[in-house]
Amino acid sequence: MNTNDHGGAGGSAGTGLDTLDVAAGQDWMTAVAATVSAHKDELTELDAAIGDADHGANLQRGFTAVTAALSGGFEPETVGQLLTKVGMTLISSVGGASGPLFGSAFRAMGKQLATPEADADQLALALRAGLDSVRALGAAAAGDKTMVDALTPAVKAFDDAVAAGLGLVVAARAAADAADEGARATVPMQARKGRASYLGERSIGHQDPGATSTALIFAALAETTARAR
Amino acid sequence: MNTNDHGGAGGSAGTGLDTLDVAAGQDWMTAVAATVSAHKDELTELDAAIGDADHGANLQRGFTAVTAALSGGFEPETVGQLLTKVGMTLISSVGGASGPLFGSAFRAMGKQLATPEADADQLALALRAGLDSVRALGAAAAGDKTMVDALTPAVKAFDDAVAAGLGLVVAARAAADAADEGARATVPMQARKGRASYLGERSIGHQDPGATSTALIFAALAETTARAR
Amino acid sequence: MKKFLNSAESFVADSLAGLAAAHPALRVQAEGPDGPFVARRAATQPGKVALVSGGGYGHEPLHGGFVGVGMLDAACPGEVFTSPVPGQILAAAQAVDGGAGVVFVVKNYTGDVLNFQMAAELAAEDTGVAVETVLVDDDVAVRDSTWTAGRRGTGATVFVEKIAGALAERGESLADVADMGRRVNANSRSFAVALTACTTPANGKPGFLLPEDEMEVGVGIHGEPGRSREKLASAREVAALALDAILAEPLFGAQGERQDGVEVIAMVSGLGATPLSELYILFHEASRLLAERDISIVRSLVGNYVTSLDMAGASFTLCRADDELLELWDAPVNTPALRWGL
Amino acid sequence: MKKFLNSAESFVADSLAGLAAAHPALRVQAEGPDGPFVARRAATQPGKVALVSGGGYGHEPLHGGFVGVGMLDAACPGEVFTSPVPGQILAAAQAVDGGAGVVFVVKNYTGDVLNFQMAAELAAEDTGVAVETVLVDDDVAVRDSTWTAGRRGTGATVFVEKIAGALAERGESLADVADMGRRVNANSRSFAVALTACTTPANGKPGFLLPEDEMEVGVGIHGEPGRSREKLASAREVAALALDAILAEPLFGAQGERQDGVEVIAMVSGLGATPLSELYILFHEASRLLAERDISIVRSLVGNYVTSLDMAGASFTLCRADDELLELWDAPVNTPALRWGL
Ligand SMILES: Nc1ncnc2c1ncn2[C@@H]1O[C@H](COP(=O)(O)OP(=O)(O)O)[C@@H](O)[C@H]1O
Ligand SMILES: Nc1ncnc2c1ncn2[C@@H]1O[C@H](COP(=O)(O)OP(=O)(O)O)[C@@H](O)[C@H]1O
Ligand SMILES: [Mg+2]
Ligand SMILES: [Mg+2]
Ligand SMILES: [Mg+2]
Ligand SMILES: [Mg+2]
Repeated sequence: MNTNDHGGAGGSAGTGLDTLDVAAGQDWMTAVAATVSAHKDELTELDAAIGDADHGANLQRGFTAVTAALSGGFEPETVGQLLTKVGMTLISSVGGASGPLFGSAFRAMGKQLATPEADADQLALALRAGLDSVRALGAAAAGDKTMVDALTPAVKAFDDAVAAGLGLVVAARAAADAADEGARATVPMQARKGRASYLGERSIGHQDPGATSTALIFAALAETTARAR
Repeated sequence: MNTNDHGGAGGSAGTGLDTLDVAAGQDWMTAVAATVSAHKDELTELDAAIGDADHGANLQRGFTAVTAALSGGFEPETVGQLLTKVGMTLISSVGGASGPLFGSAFRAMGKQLATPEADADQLALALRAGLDSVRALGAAAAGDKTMVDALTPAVKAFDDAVAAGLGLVVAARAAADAADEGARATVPMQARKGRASYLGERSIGHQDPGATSTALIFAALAETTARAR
Repeated sequence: MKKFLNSAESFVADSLAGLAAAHPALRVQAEGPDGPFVARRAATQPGKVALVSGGGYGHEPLHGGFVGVGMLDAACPGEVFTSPVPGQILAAAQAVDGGAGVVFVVKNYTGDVLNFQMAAELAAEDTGVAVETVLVDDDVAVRDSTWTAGRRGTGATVFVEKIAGALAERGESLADVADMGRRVNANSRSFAVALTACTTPANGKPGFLLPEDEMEVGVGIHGEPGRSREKLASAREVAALALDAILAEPLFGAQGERQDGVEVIAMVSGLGATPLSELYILFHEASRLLAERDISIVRSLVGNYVTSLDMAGASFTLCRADDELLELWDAPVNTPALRWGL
Repeated sequence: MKKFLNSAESFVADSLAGLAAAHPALRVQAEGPDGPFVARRAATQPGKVALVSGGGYGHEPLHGGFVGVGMLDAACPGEVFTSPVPGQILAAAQAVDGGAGVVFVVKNYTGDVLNFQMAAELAAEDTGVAVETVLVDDDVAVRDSTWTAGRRGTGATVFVEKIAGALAERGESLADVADMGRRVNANSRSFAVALTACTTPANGKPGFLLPEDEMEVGVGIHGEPGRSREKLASAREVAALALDAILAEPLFGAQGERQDGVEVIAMVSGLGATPLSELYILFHEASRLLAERDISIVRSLVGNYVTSLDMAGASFTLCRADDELLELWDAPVNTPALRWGL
């Protein structure tokens, strides 16, 4: 599955966002909810092959809950409050492995962003914190065939782009591409974490569902930031 | 299914048996065991369509037991003893509806044949007694789509041939043909007795397994009597 | 055929050996002139009426799983879907008779009826064992008439065995225990729906083929097709279909009217391959529908009680209850498949 | 998809409603910020340690069917094959805490582990409820290593819940009840074989396709394929395969040697669509194989206890027993799926 089907959006630095404010953060979540719904069956099928066929339903349930939580009169003042709410909502609605993992990633990001408007540097730090929290919680290393294999290169690509002064739009695009590549790179891996690890060698040859949904989340970020407001 | 595939044996009055003695009775049972085994799957499939898919296995188990019972040092002095033994063995090994019904048919025949050698007239009476006992036990009338629909015309054809002085071979052949025709005539009937009755109208269009096996038993009798000793 | 077995021939014997290994309180008389049958290991209390049931194999836990204190004294399994033979039934009856006689609980199938009838005749002729027979015929999917084999016996068998078994345990007479069994049967009705056919070990393939979007309505427990084939429906519709058929019986009061005061014991039994999660969904729908008519479910069973090999499907059984039946229902029972109070 | 359901979305809620309707001694807290969870209707005796378990739905009767006197105090069902969420677990723990603390019985799956861990953290931070966690990881089909997610928790869960539950009922301390749970887990090993895949309501089609003549060996209870795919084998061979894997564990004594004096509680559980008749055949074979090694089965369960929706298959679980464990095993229990002495 090519998770980069984000429909246009070149990402040339000139047209998109320089920062992620609360409204853009909400747009990002709306985009995630949409792409997760659109890819629900594909995520489920990936999970059916090496897991328990619920990843699509899990994330759809989670981001539907997120959409509801963000729309119901909730008016966060900072991006951090927004993302913390996203994390809490995922934790309280998804279940499974991905609920706590994605949930704590968003919570960890939220903690870093006590600002109404996050610039690329702040986002880079936040993404790094998100990755760290997934690794701390799930204890997966790179190459274990989990979401970490999409998250790690995505965060690095974002970092590198920001360090090179390329700005949010390019960084987000680079992260999305790296996440997608990372997800596809899980195909030949033998799983060492999560349910797929039970299959031993039989996990080889399948793309990890959590890495795939991670790439969707980054694709949605790239799409959101690239869009002119 | 054409149950008349008795393999040759013209049945011209000259070549076969005039009477059924104990040895011929044993031959008959051997022939029944063989034809039931050969048609086991067909009987099962007929029973699968409107019953419970066990008629083939039931009769194979029963006539295997009969073969064993007749071979193990059992030396009946009369045809009656032989057929009574057959009936008892069927009752004690078949189960289901067909076990008691076929079993009591043979027992009732046995009661009539206290002779080492039964002629066609005696056999006619015995067959009639067999039919009566099936009807008494199972309470099925002609047209109810049961073994009675093969047994009734078979007994009548046997009777008629004997009354016309045509002898055992011709009578047995006539009975076999009538049984087969009776079995095939069950196809358009709606069952009123046995498991097939549960299907109501859906029992129409299928041949009754018990009528079919009844025809096999008569075919084996025709074959046995037609054979020159 | 996808089954755990060693051979079709040894299916019943191997399975009974497993029952024996798992339940030390039962003894399994092996196949042979006197078997097979399953009986309580402890001898029947002198003076206690014994209950003997049986039927073709493939309906587990019925009947072997209902042998034990408070329920059956013995069960006679036949081959798969084939009734037991008279000798086997007689042997079981003789083995468990405690001098007060034996009640045969017989599901109304020609084979079972004839074989138990012959066993009863043998008992009367050759032994001193007094026998009374209770026929179970609760399946309303079968259109009954005096000209046919009558309704099938299915789920009500569990109720008959439990309640008559409890009465026997109290030391009541042969006639009273049998009458109680008949009363429970008269108070009970069933209806079943199948999503797949079952496969007998001997046949090795499903008895019929059912498309992905169809179900068989009004099936029995021997793999035969039902009264009709219908489009697959929701759990709610399936429950409605079954309960409508059952509640059409005058036993449960005038149709369409609210039935204040009618109490039932309700069972939703899987047919073998339907998981408990789905049975609970059906039970939920059934309980809603009954509540709408003010019929109260006062006791219930949800699980695999009367099955049809590996058929996916479920049966619904209602038994109209009263205080006496409920007291007997609640009496202690200790069998592999039904146990409480002990 | 051939299932009795109203919709994939309402599968769990409808099924829990059925559980509630069928078992008046249980109360089902509906879905919402504090649910769903299943608890005993009666409040926890003050001073009694409470046991809370849970996990994805689809394993019925596990866990809701094991709530009741002598076993669990509450069970938290997640969506099908999806672990429950921390808030739900915390709500259950708070509801059943009797002041003596709560033992979480958690099957070792990343999702369950993380969600129960978060609930335990919340309990420590926000409430006065003391929590101890018992991880169940008995499935020897998973090659364990420090680098992986470890073995799965399957059949041993029933043993842990029963035996630790009995100890809790005696008023023992939180630490002791948790330790007992850990000891039972350490003493238990499982192995399962599937003949078909299962179908989740949300997915609507089988997780994998298995040819008529093949089986999946070493499967878990979430529809994932097993360690290997093999030619369909006889019941005897299947039992041998499973027991060889289990008995290779040093826990059951040196391999290949006769194990005089080793006593086990043995369970053969269906995975959902396998009929009891076949489970007994497997149990028969297992008991023969154990007898050959002089390992005695001193207690047993044969039936559907830990299932995987509508998967055809069976799991084998052995728990090495001693007098203390057996005494606790025999202690009274009254739950929908396990009941004796009450
Ligand atoms: N220990 C872990 N660390 C990081 N990610 C993990 C870990 N375990 C599982 N995952 C991720 O979670 C995904 C599965 O999520 P999901 O299907 O929603 O949960 P579950 O496995 O409980 O059914 C996997 O594809 C993998 O990417
Ligand atoms: N009441 C009856 N009278 C006569 N024959 C009957 C009656 N009921 C059933 N049968 C015969 O028995 C046959 C079925 O035998 P079998 O399959 O061996 O037993 P079961 O129906 O118990 O499985 C039917 O095809 C029918 O011919
Ligand atoms: Mg999953
Ligand atoms: Mg039949
Ligand atoms: Mg039969
Ligand atoms: Mg899951």
